[in-house]
Amino acid sequence: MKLQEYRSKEILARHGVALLDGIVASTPAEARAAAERIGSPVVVKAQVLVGGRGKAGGVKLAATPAEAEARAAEIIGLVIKGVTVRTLLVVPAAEIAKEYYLGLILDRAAKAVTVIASADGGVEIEETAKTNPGAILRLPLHPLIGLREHNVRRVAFFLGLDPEQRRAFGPIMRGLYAAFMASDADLAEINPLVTTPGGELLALDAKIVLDDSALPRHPELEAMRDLAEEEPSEIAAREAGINFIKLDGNIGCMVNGAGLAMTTMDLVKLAGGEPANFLDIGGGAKADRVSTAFAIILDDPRVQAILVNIFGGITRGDEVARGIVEARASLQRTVPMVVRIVGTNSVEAADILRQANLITADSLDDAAAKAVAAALAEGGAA
Amino acid sequence: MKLQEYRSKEILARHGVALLDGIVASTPAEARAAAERIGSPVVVKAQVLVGGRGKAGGVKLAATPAEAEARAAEIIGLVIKGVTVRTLLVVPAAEIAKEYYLGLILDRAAKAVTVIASADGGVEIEETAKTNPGAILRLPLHPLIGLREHNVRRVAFFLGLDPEQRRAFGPIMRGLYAAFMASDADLAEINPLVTTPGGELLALDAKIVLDDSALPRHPELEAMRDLAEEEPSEIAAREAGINFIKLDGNIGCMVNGAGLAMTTMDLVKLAGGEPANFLDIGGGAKADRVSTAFAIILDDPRVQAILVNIFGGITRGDEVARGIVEARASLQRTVPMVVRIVGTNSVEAADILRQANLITADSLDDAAAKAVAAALAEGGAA
Amino acid sequence: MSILVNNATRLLVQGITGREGEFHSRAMLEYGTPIVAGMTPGKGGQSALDGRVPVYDTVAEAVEQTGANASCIFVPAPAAPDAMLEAAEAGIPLIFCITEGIPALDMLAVYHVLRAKGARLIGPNCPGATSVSEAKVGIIPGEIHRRGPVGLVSRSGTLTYEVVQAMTDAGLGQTTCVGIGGDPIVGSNFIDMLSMFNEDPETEAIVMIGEIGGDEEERAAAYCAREVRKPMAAFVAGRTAPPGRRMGHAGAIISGGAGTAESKRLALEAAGIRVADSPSQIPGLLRAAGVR
Amino acid sequence: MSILVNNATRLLVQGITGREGEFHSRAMLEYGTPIVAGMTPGKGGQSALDGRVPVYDTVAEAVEQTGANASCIFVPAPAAPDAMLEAAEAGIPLIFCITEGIPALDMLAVYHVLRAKGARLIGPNCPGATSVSEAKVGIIPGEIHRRGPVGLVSRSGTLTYEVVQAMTDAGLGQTTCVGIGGDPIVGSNFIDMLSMFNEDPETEAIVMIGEIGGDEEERAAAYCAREVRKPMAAFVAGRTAPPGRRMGHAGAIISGGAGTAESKRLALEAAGIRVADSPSQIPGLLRAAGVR
Repeated sequence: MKLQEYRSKEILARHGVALLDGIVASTPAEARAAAERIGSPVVVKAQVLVGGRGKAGGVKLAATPAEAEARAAEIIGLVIKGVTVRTLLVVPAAEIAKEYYLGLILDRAAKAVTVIASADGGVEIEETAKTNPGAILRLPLHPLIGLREHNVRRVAFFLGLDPEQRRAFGPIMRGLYAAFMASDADLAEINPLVTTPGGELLALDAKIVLDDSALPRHPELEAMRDLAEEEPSEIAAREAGINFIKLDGNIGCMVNGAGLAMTTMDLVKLAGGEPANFLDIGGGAKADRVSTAFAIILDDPRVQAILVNIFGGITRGDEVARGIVEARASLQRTVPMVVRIVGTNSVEAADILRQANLITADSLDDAAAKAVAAALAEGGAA
Repeated sequence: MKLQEYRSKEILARHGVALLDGIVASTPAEARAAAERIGSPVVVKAQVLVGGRGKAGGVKLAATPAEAEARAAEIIGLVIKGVTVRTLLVVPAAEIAKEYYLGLILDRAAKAVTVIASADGGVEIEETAKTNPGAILRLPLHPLIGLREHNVRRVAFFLGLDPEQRRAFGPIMRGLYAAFMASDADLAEINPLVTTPGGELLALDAKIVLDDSALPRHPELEAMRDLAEEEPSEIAAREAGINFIKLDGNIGCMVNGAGLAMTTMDLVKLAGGEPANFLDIGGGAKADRVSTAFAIILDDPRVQAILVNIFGGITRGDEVARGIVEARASLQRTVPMVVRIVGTNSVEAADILRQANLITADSLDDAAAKAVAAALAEGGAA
Repeated sequence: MSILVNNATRLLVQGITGREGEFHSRAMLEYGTPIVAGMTPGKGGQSALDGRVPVYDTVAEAVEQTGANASCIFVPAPAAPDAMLEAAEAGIPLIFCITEGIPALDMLAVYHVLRAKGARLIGPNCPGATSVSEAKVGIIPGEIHRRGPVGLVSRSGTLTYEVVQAMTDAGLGQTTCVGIGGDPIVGSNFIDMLSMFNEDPETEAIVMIGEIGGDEEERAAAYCAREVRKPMAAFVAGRTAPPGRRMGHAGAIISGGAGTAESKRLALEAAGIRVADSPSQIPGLLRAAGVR
Repeated sequence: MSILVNNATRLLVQGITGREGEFHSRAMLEYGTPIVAGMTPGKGGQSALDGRVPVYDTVAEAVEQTGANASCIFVPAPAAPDAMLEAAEAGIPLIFCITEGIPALDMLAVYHVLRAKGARLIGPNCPGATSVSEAKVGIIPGEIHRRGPVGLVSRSGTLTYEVVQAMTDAGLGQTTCVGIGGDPIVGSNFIDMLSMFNEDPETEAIVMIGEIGGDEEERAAAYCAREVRKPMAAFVAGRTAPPGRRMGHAGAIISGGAGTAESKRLALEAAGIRVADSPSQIPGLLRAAGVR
């Protein structure tokens, strides 16, 4: 789960990272009031989870409170990569002498929390990795004893900080690490970390991405989720414990298991169709969860057919079949459904499906082809 | 450094270990007042760092405040293994259903913090180790990830606790571990840990021994040192940064290096003498430290000769020689001194010593023999 | 022969008295897996599965009493890291963790502690392994298998079953089928399993099922090009997955243009491995590579 | 031949610009030890010892620039654990830590991390090692040595010098003399060093200097009885030490009746090792055992 800049900064500040206190605003008037409280000049920043805010006009300098109000009016409502700006962060404008990048990632190859640092800050680190890989330090930390002073020094020297800045860097590096560990992050980055002409070291922008698997033990972080920026259907799915991602096609997919769900999408595409979603109903899926899954899939008006692919293992096929039949009975809208159930209790499942007159399929290839055909027919019919 | 029972309990309580709050008293009247506040019956316990308090009459039950006062009067001033009782701990008397032993040690062989547990509590664990070794669980904890829930469960099941007691045991085991780690202990033990007839789990007595090397980073623990129970000369030595232990002989020893200091004592004994002390002046010893060392040695009136044995390495021999001569000049009492200096700058050292008319020696055996002879002569002269 | 588990396996099930633990333990027993012990703290002294399996309070006791040499973990995510540590601490050399949803930072510590102990971990968030007709550990349905010459390793659960079923239907049996799990941090990777299959005399061909995210498939491809001389076939799930989204498995995410199905397919093909467009093509690719 | 250090050693000194670090580095250089780098954070780019040794900010940089393959640490106790970790992290395979007064819990972590990295640690609270006429690392005075056939291992500092001097005076030279340190947790124990001496062709006899506390001497005695066929002599300090008191070295304490000099002497003698009453007897014992 990605956190907005202002949330990420809130967490970093709590762990002692030096940054400029900002004020959140959701109207031009609030932005003006914020600029007045801060004392001009300020920067008005769109709070969206997509990248490229700056280029899209979502980050603007304002010399006066009136200007802050005007800039806020321009930014609120702006659509950046499909996301409408609703929230702003107003921060004091900092004079920048030099920009750095400082991040921590959960490095699956190194099996470690790894520091990524670069003296080329302000640009995306992936960009620096392409144009100037030598400018990046990747420093895996010891997985059991964590960040140590020699690691901190190594990064500070790599960044070429002077003695004064090195002293200021310690609390920032340690704070970033503490924030990462305490919030079970996948990524925590400060970009840019800047030095001011006065030599001060400040985190100007921050981003934290949390490990979804750890969210259950961090209700205070779960509460920071920005629902306004998510698909309503994805929110509903998450609440039902369903892994669901909305896509652009016309064939809804309901599958048990993430790998098989991806494969089902791939085969729909191979059969000439377009998947409307990724959906993994998870292990031990019960009738009510299946019912919710259908409702979520059909909430998308583009969906013209549904492919259900269940390979029993943890999941019992008869329960799924019963759920499908029940769920279908209660749906407001129906589309053709191709159902394939294999494995545990699949014989009972097939009986149930047949009795309910659903399209069945033996193989996954067959199911995909039948779903594509059904969607075409439904599309023609519609 | 050993902590008194009441200090140890203070630390354990801070880490969530369940125990009965006690009150420290240093007069019979205070003990009476404590018993009144607690509500009788109470146990009055001598606070001394030596073992065997109970057998020596240092722990007594009192049914009423008046009795507490009487028992306190008996215990205060009692001499237990050479230590005079000055402080008491008055605690509520607990009804005991069963006694357990629970300890943590820094286990040098396993290179781990190790849990020691036994369902035979109340006696010294060394005793149980001899009489019933099967009754002891030794469980080394992982040195990098520490105490884990499965360790806690393992100990609880080993002790045969019932489900209710197992729940209560978690905070005690975790608290003991947290206290051990937070205070850099060498040993932290609860003996006995008891269950009451009501099924409650309580730490009835506690002992913490701290790692001396870690004391510099724990000023709050250093402040718990019980100076009243230490040799004044050992206190003075510690303040001067000198490793000093008082013994019963008549030949004072001043040596650089712990191993050589022990060897020097051994050779004094081998030569027919008795060492009066262990003294390691440490590396890089300066004149003023040498001077202090002499004063400490000579504070013991039994000392009749001093053997100085310095093998240069970190320590510069000429500095030591100069320190010896200076120190000797300022001493209130002098005894014959046999001085052997070898190694770094030993030639200059020898010059200085000869000029000051000290007894010199080539070998350590020779030095020990001369010191024993000098002490005999001094003893005859005195 | 086979890899990981066989007739000599003496299995302990941690969490045997839970709903999933009991359900799948029953299936394992029915398959013929020698389950020698169960473990649920506080249920020591009882027995599970109609009295067929003794239950212990601690893994240490279970190992001492039964000589268990492998463990299968069904405990919930919050307790699973501790369960893995307990198994390793008690000296169990082979640990399967079926549990999904374990935080990555927890797994980081567990991974390194188990590795230092010399314990092999399969999973977490994995379906387990079946050495066909010998032993099945985990949740893979037993009836989809048929004994034969192909070793299979996969990051998925049900996708694995899909491929196994396709092979069995085509008359191509398996030595061992193992799912290594879909999390970012898993105990064993493709290369670990590939090298075991490579050294197993009975395994004549190997199937590898990958998916988007990370670069394990690319590394495995490089390893295969260097070390493996047995016929291979592969499949990679997620060609239609959008970048930046986590596709169910915590590990299945395309980030910064890396970890795509296309990159993995290319790496595998460059290593001379045939890559199927659909699981159903796997048997054909194996036959074409000369597997009988 | 010799053990641990020799002409091929490329030494880094951590804390080279401190008082002790500089003093002893000078002595090491004068002895002929190849010191290739110094390290003091914030002094990178400067040089030490009259311009003879370049100084770096980090161990990683020092290793990269100079190929240092051993390190000697002179930094104060609060920073010493970090210094050892930094050296190991940078890939240095042999680390000497002279610093005394390091808290035992710090050392516990360092010990296990270094071990897992495969780095050999000597110390802390040790005098270092001298491979006579080749290299000396640490604080042992160089002039007490003479090249010859005896390897020496000790838990002490100055007591080691005492024994070495006695041997040199008696015309018995040394291959390598090493002090493993007097703390409860040290990186290498007697057995580690004894096995190296046992395999070193030039070392014909071994002297072992123990002291009260722990049971390393007893373990070493058992090892010697089993593995070592070279003549040996030993000394154990602390026969007159009272129980329960820490005799200077954090490790030198007799607790619960264990760790006495007598117990160690008996164990060594039971292993067929002659134990001296005084350091001065060591050369005679070696001669009696046939060492020339």
